[in-house]
Amino acid sequence: MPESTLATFSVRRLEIIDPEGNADEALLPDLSGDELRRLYYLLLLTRTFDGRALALQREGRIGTYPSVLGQEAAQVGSAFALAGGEWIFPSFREMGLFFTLGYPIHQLFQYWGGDERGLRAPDGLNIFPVCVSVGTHLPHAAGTALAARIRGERTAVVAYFGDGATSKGDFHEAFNLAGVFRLPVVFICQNNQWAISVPLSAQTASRTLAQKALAYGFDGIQVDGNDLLAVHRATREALEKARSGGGPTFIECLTYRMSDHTTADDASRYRTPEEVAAWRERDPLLRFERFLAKRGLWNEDYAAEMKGKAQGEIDEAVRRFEAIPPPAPGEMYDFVSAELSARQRQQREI
Amino acid sequence: MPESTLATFSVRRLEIIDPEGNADEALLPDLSGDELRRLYYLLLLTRTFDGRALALQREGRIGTYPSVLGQEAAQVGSAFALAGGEWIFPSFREMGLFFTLGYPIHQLFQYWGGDERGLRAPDGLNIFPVCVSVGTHLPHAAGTALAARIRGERTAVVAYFGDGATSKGDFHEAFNLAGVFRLPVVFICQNNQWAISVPLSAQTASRTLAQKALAYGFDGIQVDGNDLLAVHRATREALEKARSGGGPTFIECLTYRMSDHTTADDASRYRTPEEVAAWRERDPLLRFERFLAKRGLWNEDYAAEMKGKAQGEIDEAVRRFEAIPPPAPGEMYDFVSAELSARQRQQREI
Amino acid sequence: MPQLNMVQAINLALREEMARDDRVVVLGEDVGRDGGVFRVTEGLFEEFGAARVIDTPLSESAIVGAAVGMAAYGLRPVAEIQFMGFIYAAMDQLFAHAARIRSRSRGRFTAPLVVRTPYGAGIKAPELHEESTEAFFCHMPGIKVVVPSGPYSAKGLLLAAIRDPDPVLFLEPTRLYRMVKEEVPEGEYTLPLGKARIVRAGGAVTVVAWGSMLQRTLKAVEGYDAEVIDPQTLSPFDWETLLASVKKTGRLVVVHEAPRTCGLGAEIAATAAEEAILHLRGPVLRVAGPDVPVPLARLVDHYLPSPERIRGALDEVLRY
Amino acid sequence: MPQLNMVQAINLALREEMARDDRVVVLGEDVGRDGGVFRVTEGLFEEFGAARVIDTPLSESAIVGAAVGMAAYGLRPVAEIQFMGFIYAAMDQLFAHAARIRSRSRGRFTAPLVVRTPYGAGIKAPELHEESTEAFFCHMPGIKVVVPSGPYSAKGLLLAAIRDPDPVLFLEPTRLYRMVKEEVPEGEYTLPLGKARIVRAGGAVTVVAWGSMLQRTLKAVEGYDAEVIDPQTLSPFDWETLLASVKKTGRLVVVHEAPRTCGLGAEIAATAAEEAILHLRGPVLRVAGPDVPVPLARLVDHYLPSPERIRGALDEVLRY
Ligand SMILES: Cc1ncc(C[n+]2csc(CCOP(=O)(O)OP(=O)(O)O)c2C)c(N)n1
Ligand SMILES: Cc1ncc(C[n+]2csc(CCOP(=O)(O)OP(=O)(O)O)c2C)c(N)n1
Ligand SMILES: [Mg+2]
Ligand SMILES: [Mg+2]
Repeated sequence: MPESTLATFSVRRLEIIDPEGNADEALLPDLSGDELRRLYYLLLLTRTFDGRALALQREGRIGTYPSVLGQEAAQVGSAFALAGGEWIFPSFREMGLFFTLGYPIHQLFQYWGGDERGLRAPDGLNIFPVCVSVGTHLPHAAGTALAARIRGERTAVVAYFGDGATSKGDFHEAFNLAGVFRLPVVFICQNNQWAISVPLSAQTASRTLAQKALAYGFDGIQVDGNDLLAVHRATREALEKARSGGGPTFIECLTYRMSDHTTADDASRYRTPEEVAAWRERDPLLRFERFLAKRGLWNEDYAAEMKGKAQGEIDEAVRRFEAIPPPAPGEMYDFVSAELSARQRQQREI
Repeated sequence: MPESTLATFSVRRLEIIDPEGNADEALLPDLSGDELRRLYYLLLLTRTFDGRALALQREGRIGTYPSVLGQEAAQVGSAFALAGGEWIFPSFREMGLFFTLGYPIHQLFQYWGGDERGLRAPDGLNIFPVCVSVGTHLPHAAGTALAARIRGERTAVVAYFGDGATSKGDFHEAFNLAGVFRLPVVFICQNNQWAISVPLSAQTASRTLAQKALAYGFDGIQVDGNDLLAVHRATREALEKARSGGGPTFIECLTYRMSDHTTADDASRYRTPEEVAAWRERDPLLRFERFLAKRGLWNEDYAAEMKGKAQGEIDEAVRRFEAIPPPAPGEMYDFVSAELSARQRQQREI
Repeated sequence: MPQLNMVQAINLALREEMARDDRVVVLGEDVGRDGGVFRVTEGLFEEFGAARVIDTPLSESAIVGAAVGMAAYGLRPVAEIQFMGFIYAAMDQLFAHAARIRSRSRGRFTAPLVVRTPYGAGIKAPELHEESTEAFFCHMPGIKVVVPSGPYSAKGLLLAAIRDPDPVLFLEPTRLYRMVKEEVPEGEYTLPLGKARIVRAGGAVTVVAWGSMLQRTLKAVEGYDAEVIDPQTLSPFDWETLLASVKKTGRLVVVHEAPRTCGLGAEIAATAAEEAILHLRGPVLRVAGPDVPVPLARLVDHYLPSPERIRGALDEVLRY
Repeated sequence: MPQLNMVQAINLALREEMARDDRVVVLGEDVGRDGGVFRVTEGLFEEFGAARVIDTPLSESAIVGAAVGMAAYGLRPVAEIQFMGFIYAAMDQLFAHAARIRSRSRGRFTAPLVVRTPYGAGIKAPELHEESTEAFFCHMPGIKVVVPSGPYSAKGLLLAAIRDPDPVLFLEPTRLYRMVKEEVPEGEYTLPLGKARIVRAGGAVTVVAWGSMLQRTLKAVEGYDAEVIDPQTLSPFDWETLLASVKKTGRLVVVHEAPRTCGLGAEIAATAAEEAILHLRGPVLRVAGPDVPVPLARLVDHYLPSPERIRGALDEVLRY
């Protein structure tokens, strides 16, 4: 057979809640009413934080800030699947992830306020610091998973990143490593279709991002990233597979960055208001509300109550953030190394 | 449709001559008897050079040398498809490519003898110098193709590399660039199944290398790399596609490194004699001889004559190589920059 | 003559050079429709089109690597790395390839390319947005390193860099982007690479500073009999100008924001200690960043050499 | 005590440390079944198995990046980069991550890892196989740089490097791998990082050299009243030992094979010019590689500092 087909592949897509809030019952993850309401609250919390952070930035009380508007479901839905004990590698636009994990909210304000002390994760929570250098944290995720394997521990590893990150060499090297060693990593890409001003079509000619996993010998799946339950289900399955030795999974959450890239950006320079408006229709929070409403778990009063609660929690975090005394100049020497050199000690004294 | 198949893909494989030398006539490239005999001679020349280089290395007359034994068909077959005018980016194990292009043979001895002057390509032949840093030349190929596009020139670009190179970040970034801009590049991988001591299965979990192209939105094809005509046909088609705006192609030539990695290596440390013996059966030169014989283009006498001729050409190249006066110490300053700095000029004078 | 800030001056240089020479192309992340995150390439996409103002995928190594291929082919690529902290991924392409292709090919292929990148601290940005690791690149034979210190020199030096037959790393002091305006002539003028500029003449001490530290140094030296040198090109360095000044003043202070150890200040001090020691009356002092990663906004003012520290060094060296 | 060459000494150190501490793992290209292209990891795969002696794909950035993750998780990875010329692809991981994770996470995560790599010229190998760019890494706060100059120190320093709580770049002078044998004790001993060694006492001139240049320097100084210092750790440098010697001898010569400009010699000379100038009787001289890419075999002997050039510098500085 001189010309033959060597191999065929396909890429799946998962959706559970449609834009009207109707769910595919067969695919519904097994979540209680309380859990569903908790998820709703986490979406609200994330959105409330986001709005407040934008306001604080405008007032000069924090620095440049990357809004997560529109991506809350991808973050909260996936993070809610974590069982605890995982090692987590965020990029820089995952506030919803941090909240779902119980990361102290005031520390995020602190970090975006230009104080690195905000990045010290609470003991017991293995989340790496925000990684600004796009995609470069992915090898850490692979290495950590390899370490867990070597130690014979069933730790799973989760890494978050954007569509832009898929173009980096480190994405490739990390995915390849994960494939070769069948590592327990769940790679979660929030494909928000933009990397600053670069649209997905200029980032890659690949039809989907999910299919990139084929190059590394493991599965990729695309989920509707504005469908919290689809994200959740896919993450949970990928985590189970990881823990049971099934190797890595790549989950592409197709979503949309509804805001500017950061407060330093003006997205109207490079995309149309129509495009943004179309995606506002597909707001993941709205969709989840419709879904909850259909199940009798949501009404306007309840929403108002929860919004108030989220507001209160964020207010409190802002108060705590603003009460933190500024770092002392000497603190920039702390943690450079376990022990300072004689020269560094001398520099600190000046 | 909550769970759906988004996309399906397949990877093709091409073979034309079978191990006994029988050809699939429908797929035979359109090559004259003279051309086929020229191809045979180029295979012989490459193999003769290779043997001589190994001998010279043992005698200390050149330095470390990477044998091409077993990969001649992949190199000669692809290079013979070049029309002239292409830009070519070799890695370090492509002697057959250089000979097919008419690169002065003594210069290759010179280069492997530790004299960088051997890397100056003749004017008019756009072949980049040997690239030892694995995979890092692929972005140059993409950039050159982009430049040709910008200039509105129909130049095609060809890049050679090994299976090991597919793990490098630069492979990924270059492939992605080629995909996004639909660049006229033919990426030719000699998958000789080893990267020094690392077998393909430890290099990637991907079933084929060819399928890696799917991640970048263009076609990958696997060819039998020991089948000169399959390689030739695939390269010719890819070049035509490149020139006519069809974008990049990735050709995986499945072959085998019959020798040690280099003269500094001892492959018996990490692979079995049985494996090597099995591949010796599939020797590309042997296969091409059988094919030619079936077409009445080859017999033992002809082979002896051609071997003698190749021997003579290589002898002559060795003579030329050894007659080259050693570089003057000052030559290490030449070509660092168009103009030396005052400090460099001073250093050269000492 | 128009009063321009540095962003505008660089933009003007690019626009004029692209109009003059159709081999000049711009590539990088967000340099196209967006006009660059600092607006340095604003309007170029509209004027020269997508073929010459190229938004690339997010791939620093490929940006530089592609520029090597483009330059070898005959173009004059001007690549942007969005912040200096992301250039480390392209070190291999810069050092193993851009800096060496002329040498490896024995002159057959060359890399007349420019890599522009915002550099330096004090803009209240996240990690890796405030790096100043110029010393790495000054240790790479085959590549030039240029730092303008104002709008006028930015334009003249950039034009020279684009026309240079070899790769040039062009470091743009981010803090200065919009800080000062200067008269910047339209039309072409180049400032020669490898030539320092004596910004202020003086007799008692030579002070060398570049980028955003030059401004600060000029303020700090007020009232001192200090000669201030702006190297403009960090590699190759203009040793002639430096040594002539040091031989005259007998004292040398170097100011830079990069961490002290193995910063470019070391090379400057070492060269003085090697070639002008008999003229030195006192120690060669370096006022530099400490040996720590650049801290975030809340501490960065304590990281950067302050005017007080610069004056402290002057006072100390003037004691001899 | 066994007489070992440096390859054997490093191998012994790895083997002993892996036996002592099951957190120690080795990773890199060809480090497993093949035992490394220089046989430095020979036998480890057989002894400790594929889980702890890991052949990686050909991905330098991921090798270092994975080591960061492994170290943070609690292992003590010893990563090999096959030649120093391939470490440039991992600069980003080394500098933006390994060197900073302690700082970025405010001490919550650390990177106790070692990156070993053969370095230095004179082994008649292809391009990028003979680099000596130690100065890059000495300019990176948060990472240590160690260079052994013989089998004995190789073992003691490597053990210290593996046990160090922070990342260490361990540069192995390839030319010395099999050049000399020394008595290397079995069982554990460590040489402290950050401590130089006075290899030869003397009164008239201080000479600093490391790696394969140390051997050459020791031969060159025969007949001179020279004090020779082997820094052993290049970063952090043992300034105390250096300055004490310079203050005693009043003269300083630095020998290194890296290109002169912005090499580590610059930092050493600058520190002397800053902190010991009043004790210096003459110029601080650097005998270094020229500012060119390392040439291939036919010219490399002209690239490396020769004994004659070292003696020339001694003669010159002793004139003062
Ligand atoms: C390596 C690197 N290059 C460039 C940048 C500048 N930059 C910050 S975010 C960004 C786009 C990232 O896009 P994506 O990965 O899709 O994430 P998103 O911003 O959409 O969340 C760029 C180019 C960076 N932070 N890191
Ligand atoms: C970036 C880089 N890392 C490591 C090496 C050392 N090295 C030389 S060849 C080689 C294996 C290359 O394998 P492959 O790409 O399959 O090419 P092959 O040798 O089989 O022709 C390695 C690891 C190198 N030259 N470049
Ligand atoms: Mg994005
Ligand atoms: Mg191979």
